[in-house]
Amino acid sequence: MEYVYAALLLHSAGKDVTEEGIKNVVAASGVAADDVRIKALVAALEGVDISKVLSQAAAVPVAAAAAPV
Amino acid sequence: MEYVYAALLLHSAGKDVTEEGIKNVVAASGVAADDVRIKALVAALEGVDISKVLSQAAAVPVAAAAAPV
Amino acid sequence: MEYVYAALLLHSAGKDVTEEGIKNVVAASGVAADDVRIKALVAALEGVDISKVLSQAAAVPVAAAAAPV
Amino acid sequence: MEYVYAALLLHSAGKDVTEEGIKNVVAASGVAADDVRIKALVAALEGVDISKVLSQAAAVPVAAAAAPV
Amino acid sequence: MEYVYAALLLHSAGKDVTEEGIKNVVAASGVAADDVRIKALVAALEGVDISKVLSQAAAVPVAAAAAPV
Amino acid sequence: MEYVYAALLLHSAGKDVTEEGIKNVVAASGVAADDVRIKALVAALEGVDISKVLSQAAAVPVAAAAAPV
Amino acid sequence: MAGQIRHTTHIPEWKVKEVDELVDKISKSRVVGVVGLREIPADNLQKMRGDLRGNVEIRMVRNTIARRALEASPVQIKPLADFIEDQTALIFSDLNPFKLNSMLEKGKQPMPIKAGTRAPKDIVIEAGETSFSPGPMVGKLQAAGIPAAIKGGKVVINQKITLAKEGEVVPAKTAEILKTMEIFPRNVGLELRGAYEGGLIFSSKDLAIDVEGQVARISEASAKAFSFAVEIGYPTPATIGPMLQKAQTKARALVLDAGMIIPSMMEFILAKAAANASAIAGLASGQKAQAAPAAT
Repeated sequence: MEYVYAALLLHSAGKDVTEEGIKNVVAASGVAADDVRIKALVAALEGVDISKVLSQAAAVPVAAAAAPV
Repeated sequence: MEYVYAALLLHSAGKDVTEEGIKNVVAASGVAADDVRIKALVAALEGVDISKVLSQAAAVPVAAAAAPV
Repeated sequence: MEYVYAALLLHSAGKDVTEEGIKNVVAASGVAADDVRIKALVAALEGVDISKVLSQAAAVPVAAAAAPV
Repeated sequence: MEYVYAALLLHSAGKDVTEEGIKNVVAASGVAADDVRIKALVAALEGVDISKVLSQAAAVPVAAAAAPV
Repeated sequence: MEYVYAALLLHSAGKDVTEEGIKNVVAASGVAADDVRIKALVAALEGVDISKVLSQAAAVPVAAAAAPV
Repeated sequence: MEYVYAALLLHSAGKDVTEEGIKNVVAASGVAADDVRIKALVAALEGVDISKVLSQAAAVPVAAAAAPV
Repeated sequence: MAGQIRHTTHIPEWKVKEVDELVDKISKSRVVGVVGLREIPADNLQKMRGDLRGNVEIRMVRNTIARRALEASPVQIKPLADFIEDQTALIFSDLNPFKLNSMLEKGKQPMPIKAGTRAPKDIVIEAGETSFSPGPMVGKLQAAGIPAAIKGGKVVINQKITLAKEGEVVPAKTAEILKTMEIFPRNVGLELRGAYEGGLIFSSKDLAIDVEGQVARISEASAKAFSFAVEIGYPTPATIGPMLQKAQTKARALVLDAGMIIPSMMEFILAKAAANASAIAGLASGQKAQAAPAAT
């Protein structure tokens, strides 16, 4: 999930989720960034409204998470 | 959430979640890292088994995510 | 479950789930495809709307997944 | 999801989940296999204990699925 | 459980659950059928709507299954 | 499900679950036994520890069965 | 064996005739049963005979005669003689033994329990209002260990209490108060101890129809068979749906666990990453005590 976290970090920091951005962030963690995975991620995120997905995800788990306690 | 994503990125990449690590990752995204918040996060995660917390959190979103589809 | 995965691969690839299709896919994985099991699977799938079945599964786990945590 | 199902088919058939294996299986379904996606998928699976992930995922849906039948 | 499975087999095959039916099915498995138990089973099932019982049994596990995980 | 019930009847009666056994039991119920379905079932049972799978399956229905009564 | 010894002794003519008649009756009946008559009030027995007429015939004969008749009958019926002891009668019916038994059960009459006898089942007093008016009754109830009080001009039992567990000896005080409260824990009537039908001997244990138990077993067996079929991957119209769903769930779990980049799964993947982040954020914001980290 490194790449996904990197993408969310960028999004959360108000930056565009670009190949370069992800690469920099992942590399900063000390692992070698895999270009293929980064390309695949950026391509897959094209057209995805990250803010919307996150807000929907946030809404549901609150309720769902209540039960497990 | 930048700091949390940075911590998860490190954890996911198999690295220790340290102040320095988080700082590097956040900085790589292009935003200025706030030392106090990083310290607070690392302090809070001290002694926490992140993998375990995530595996418990995991059950929910798989399902939760189903709705928006 | 090989045969079921093969059926879902075909479905996911937008292909019809036929005996021949399953046979080809399973064989490509390097195991001998068992005609009888393929026939039984395709027979059971007759009249089944796979997309609908899969979308129903998505809805359920929301609740189900909550308890086990 | 074609690639994931291909990976699961290989795993379920007791084969190693390799780029070549996935490529063959996906191709057998009649769609052109995309090398980049396959590479990304295999990279993501590195270090993942597939059997473990699957066994943890298994418990819920079997039963959950009962109702719609 | 032989007798119960025999009754379910008959029901599933669209046959009436009779003493003779159960006896034949159990005997075909190669074990001696105990007439008293068969009679007791048939007497208890008299007036029971097996289809209804089964549809209720199917519906419940959705929730029930969550626990064992 | 006739064939499954027949297989479980045989197992419950302490007999080996063979094609012939299933065929005999299903036939005794008064329906024509379908070889393809029998063969597919026996193939699916290969290498399966029936008692073990049943005991795992047991957790669900025991609870589930309580409700309909 | 006892019967054989008797054969050597002189048997009065009337007895021989009675035995012969019974043997004939036994041979012509679909079901022959042995019933216990202990403690049945005479009026109840009369009523039962009336209710059962047409379906069931009760023959009250001496045990020695009944035994002799059974022993002179075909070999499969003979074991019924083992059920003859104490106050018994033979009954004959065309109903199957299960129906006969439930008919006799229905004819039973609730009776007070006697001091010093064992409770046939748990004797439970439910909480709630009683029909007693305030007075010495409250004290009597309390003395018997029943938490009674006066509320709103009525004698009320405050909480449910078990006065005697099944099999426990019921003391005189308890028996007395149960009688006063008109709680009759015993069912007294014709007790079908054993029955013969079509070559089979049924004991009272065989005859108690356990509808709930059998229905539960059917449910359990079908649910088990269903889970089993899904688990082994045997496709039938009933199992194929769950099998597909199970495969899909596994595939999704793998995608999420490995963080695979699958275009159709991006929303799931982002949602999972976000949920993971909220779990960690929850911990970080000092909510460790709450086990549901995602909830914040």
